[in-house]
Amino acid sequence: MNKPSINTPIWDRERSNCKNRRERGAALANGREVAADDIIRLLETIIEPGDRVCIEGNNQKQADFLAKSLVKTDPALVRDLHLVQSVLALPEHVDLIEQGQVSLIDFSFSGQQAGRLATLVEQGRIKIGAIHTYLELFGRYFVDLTPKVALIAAQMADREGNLYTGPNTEDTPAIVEATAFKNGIVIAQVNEVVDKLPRVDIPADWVDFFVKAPTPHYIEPLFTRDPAQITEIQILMAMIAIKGLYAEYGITSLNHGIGFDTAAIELLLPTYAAELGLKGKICTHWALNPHPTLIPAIEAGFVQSVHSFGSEVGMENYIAARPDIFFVGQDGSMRSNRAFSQAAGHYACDLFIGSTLQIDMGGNSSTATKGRISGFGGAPNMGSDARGRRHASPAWLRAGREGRGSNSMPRGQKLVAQIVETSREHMQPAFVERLDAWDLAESAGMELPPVMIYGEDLTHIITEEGIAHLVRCQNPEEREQAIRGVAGYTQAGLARDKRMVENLRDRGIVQYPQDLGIDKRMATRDLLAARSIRDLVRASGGLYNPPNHFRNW
Amino acid sequence: MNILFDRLFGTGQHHIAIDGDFLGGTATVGDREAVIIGTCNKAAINCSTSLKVAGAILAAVREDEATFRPPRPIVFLVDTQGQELSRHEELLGLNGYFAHVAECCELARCQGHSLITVIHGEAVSGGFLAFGLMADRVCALPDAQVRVMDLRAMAKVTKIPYDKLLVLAEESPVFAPGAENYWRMGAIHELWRKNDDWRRCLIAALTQTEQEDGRARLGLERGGRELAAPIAALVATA
Amino acid sequence: MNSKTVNYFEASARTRITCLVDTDSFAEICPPHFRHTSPHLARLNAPVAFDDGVIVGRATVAGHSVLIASQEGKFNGGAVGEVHGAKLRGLMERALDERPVAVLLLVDSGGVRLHEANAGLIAISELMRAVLRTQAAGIPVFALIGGSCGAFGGMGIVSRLCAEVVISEQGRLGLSGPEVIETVKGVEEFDSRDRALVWRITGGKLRRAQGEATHLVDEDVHSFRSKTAQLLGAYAEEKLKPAGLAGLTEIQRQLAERTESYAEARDGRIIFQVSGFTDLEAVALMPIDAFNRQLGEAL
Amino acid sequence: MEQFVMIFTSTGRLTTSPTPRVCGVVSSGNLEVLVESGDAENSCRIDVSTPAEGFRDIWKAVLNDFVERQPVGGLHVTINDAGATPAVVSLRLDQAIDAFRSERP
Repeated sequence: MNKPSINTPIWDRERSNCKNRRERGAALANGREVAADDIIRLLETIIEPGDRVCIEGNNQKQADFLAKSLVKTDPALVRDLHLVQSVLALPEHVDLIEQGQVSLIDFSFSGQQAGRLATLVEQGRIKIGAIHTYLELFGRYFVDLTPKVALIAAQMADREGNLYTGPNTEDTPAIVEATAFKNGIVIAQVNEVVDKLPRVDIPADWVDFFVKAPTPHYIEPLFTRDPAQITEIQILMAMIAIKGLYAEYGITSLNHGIGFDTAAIELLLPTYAAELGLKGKICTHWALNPHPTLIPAIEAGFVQSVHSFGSEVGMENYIAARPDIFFVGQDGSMRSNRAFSQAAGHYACDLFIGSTLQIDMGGNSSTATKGRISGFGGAPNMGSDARGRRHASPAWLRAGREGRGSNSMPRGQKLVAQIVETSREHMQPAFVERLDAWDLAESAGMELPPVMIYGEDLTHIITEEGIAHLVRCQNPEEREQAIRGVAGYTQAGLARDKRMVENLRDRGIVQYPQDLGIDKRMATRDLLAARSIRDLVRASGGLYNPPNHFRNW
Repeated sequence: MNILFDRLFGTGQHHIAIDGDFLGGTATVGDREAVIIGTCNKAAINCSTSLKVAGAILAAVREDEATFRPPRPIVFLVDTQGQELSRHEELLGLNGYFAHVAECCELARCQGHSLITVIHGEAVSGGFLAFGLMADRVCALPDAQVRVMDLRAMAKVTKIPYDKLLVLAEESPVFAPGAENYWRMGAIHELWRKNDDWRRCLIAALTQTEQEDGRARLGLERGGRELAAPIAALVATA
Repeated sequence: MNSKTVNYFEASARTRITCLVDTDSFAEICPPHFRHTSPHLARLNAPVAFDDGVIVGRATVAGHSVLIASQEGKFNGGAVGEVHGAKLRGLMERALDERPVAVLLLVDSGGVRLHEANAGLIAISELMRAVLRTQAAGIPVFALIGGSCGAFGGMGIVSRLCAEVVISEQGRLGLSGPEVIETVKGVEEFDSRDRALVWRITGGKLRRAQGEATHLVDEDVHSFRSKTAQLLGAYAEEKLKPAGLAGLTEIQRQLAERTESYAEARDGRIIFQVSGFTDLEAVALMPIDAFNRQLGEAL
Repeated sequence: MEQFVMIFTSTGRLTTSPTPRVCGVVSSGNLEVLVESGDAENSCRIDVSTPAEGFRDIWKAVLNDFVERQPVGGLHVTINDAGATPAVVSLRLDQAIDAFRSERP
């Protein structure tokens, strides 16, 4: 054989680099375990300038100890980082930018930090690669945004470094899979180190180091909505949704967005929907976090299956006791997975329904406001037609017939609904001629106005005024008038063409409560299957253990 | 404190023991012995202070009842920053202790004791309610600071701009701190000046105590509280 | 309205009265169309209410005559201002003439209304004296506590002056709210977001176990009504007697004992423990009748 | 606070002439509505006090629909608003009329 020439390509440069890092880190570790006091040094030792880093920041679970530790590293050593993570939730994530250690970010959602982030962008102190949807970002983990270092959170590790993520698995599998198999380093913070795990969620082979954090990782009870705060208007909208949309299309598989509007629907299933004889006919299969407000519907036998993106604080015992409904391991705790549940929501659900801040006359909706860069997480995937879908269902086929006409190739369509009160407090309108997203795009120098759901994907709007079946409209003019027709007393609503809206009503495209046989006076809180968190606890037979700040007893 | 006691009661005319923030004893007011109960050092009133105050009132009532002498006047010397803010005190039920003090005041009043309050420092919200405001007659020394909340804190809570509050405070006595405001509203009967003879003032005040609660009427007369009296009367008699 | 299904915590001040009293027996004094609103709120450009957040009137409960006042916790936190306070005090004075079996105070208040703080503080002081005077005349005042604002600040003191304190488990009774303590003393002193802790410090069950509340009832208005009716029956039979020197001396002893026994206590768990509850985690979810039984209260 | 009065022509009349009624509570996002007999038989006077300034045209549209929907001739309606949405305003107005119509609150 020939001698290796200097031109012989080297195929394991990255692997060697990774091996080097691992060896450097091993000096600070005992096996895979690192002491909490050594974690800052470990990060300084392993991370190299310019690295792509993921600090596991989910919707709920946060690798908060590792994030705090990263903030304390020497900026001379740990710098020019490129953050690639779904949620910028913690102040520390933004501290890293302010300290100049991070120069580029790619993410999905920023929530609480949206204001600070917008300021930093305007000051030119950070570059945003893109604001993705969850699936989109996970996809790029496996294409061009693979993390070099992933800092993740799990509930427990055993001595070997196997991890138990517990009910809140969320993003962990997607992050680790991309990092561990592409020459990256995975560092996990855990709440406990035990001899034997309840189950292995992430095998030790995929984990380089783990550290027992001084305090358990933070989990935000993001999906808990106190029924006490649900208003009569939200109940009316829920009645319209159930009768005008769920019953009309026979929707069995669905996803609900976060919020009181959808919580109201969940709480009306065992009462209003049951009275309409809809049990077993609607809302049987869900891609949904374990919403506490779904408990009464589950107990009433409405629900057959729920797969979850993440868990919800306090629902652990309830879920464990309902393995026929939730995805539960042999150990008794739930297994969630954001990537799979997002895929399920996109491809396997007939309906997405969620709330928004603004809808324009083209049906584009957005929660973006000037001065806040927040992103939309999973809503754009949930709230868009799955063009790759090839399995049929009655609801999907019906929407397809209505939306695409009967002459074309038979094809279905995803039902995408926005449910929103026409105005917020102090007369702030939800229906606008121009989304604030345009201003935000301008001020932050974004290429696209941040739109959560595009008008072309939106099939229905539900307000307290009624329901607009946009999917049934023949042309853009009709769509616009249908939207104005349910926009109530907003300027956009007052500008409607009354005759045209009446015509749409005659054709069942716009339906007001009376057109649906709904008596508005019935919309009282008496219809709620639970009127307080306490009621939810009762409905769960004492299995639901709400977070302390939701209690009032 | 002795300087204050001397000015209020005359040199050598008082036997008042100071126990931390609490003070108690007797003093001569005019030709009579009076029971002196009070707080100092801007006391944050807690359960144990309340018990000391209530205990001293009950002791005075008991003593006078046992000795068949005419009920002595009780002088409250008030200096409090308000109730003590603490989880422990709340757990014990500080409001219940305050209510107990108020009941003891009412008992003393019913037994014929005159109750006089002299504010010698601060008189703030709950601490003031506990016993200072339970007296028949309330007098304030020149430096007395009387309030529920200062305007900056109020601006924060009510979300009304501080500057606006400052302007409105000129027009109305109902929310801004100040003994003068409480005088106009009838809750402070007398404002004593620096050069007044406080001993004489106290003696005179003692002759003017009344059992009926006349504060709303006084607030109406002084123009600081124009609705309390007529509305209460309307509800009472309509 | 069916008082069995109306939740006391959730109900408005008006609904509480409607469900508590005998049908059609309520006659409001100073009704909304009299428009006795707060000029002080108006001056500060804040919304006003026709009844200034408190409804007063006369009614019967199970046939017993009562005067009744109901604070609206959703209007400015049920806080007491000049007009609001004057209505409450006027009602106490009216009781001296009218001599109902009792005066019912449906308390739902954070205390003094900051927009008219001085007027509110004085009004509460006047109310304290008026309650004591009414009770001295043999007419008991009942505090009913189960609204979202609980009974705090001056209204916490007023409540404890009342001959009976009827509370639900959602009810709270105290002086300084947890948020105030947290703001001034820090989250380590009192984490106001830890609602379970808040209720273990000031909540209905704790106050009942401690004796600060005389009765613990379920959260529906009907339970408040039946307990009130029962108490009215008792007071109609046997008049309220003032505590007097002996009574107050005994209370002084009890309170001193509490201060001593719980000198270090910062969590209501210890009080539940002393009251004989063994499973301290279960106390919060324990049904009311079981809880009352544990305290040895005959139903 | 913005205050204004609107007077609408309305010939519809309630058959009973009962006592004044109040509906709703002045809490954030809510309002109270007082309904009582007014001075003029064929008109309805509506007094509004609201913290949301500059939305008079929206109020007018909401109240106009209310007057068209309900027999409010001869009534005087007074509103203390605390930032309610048009939907809540309409709902409370209807509830107040219902309460005014019935014998009991």
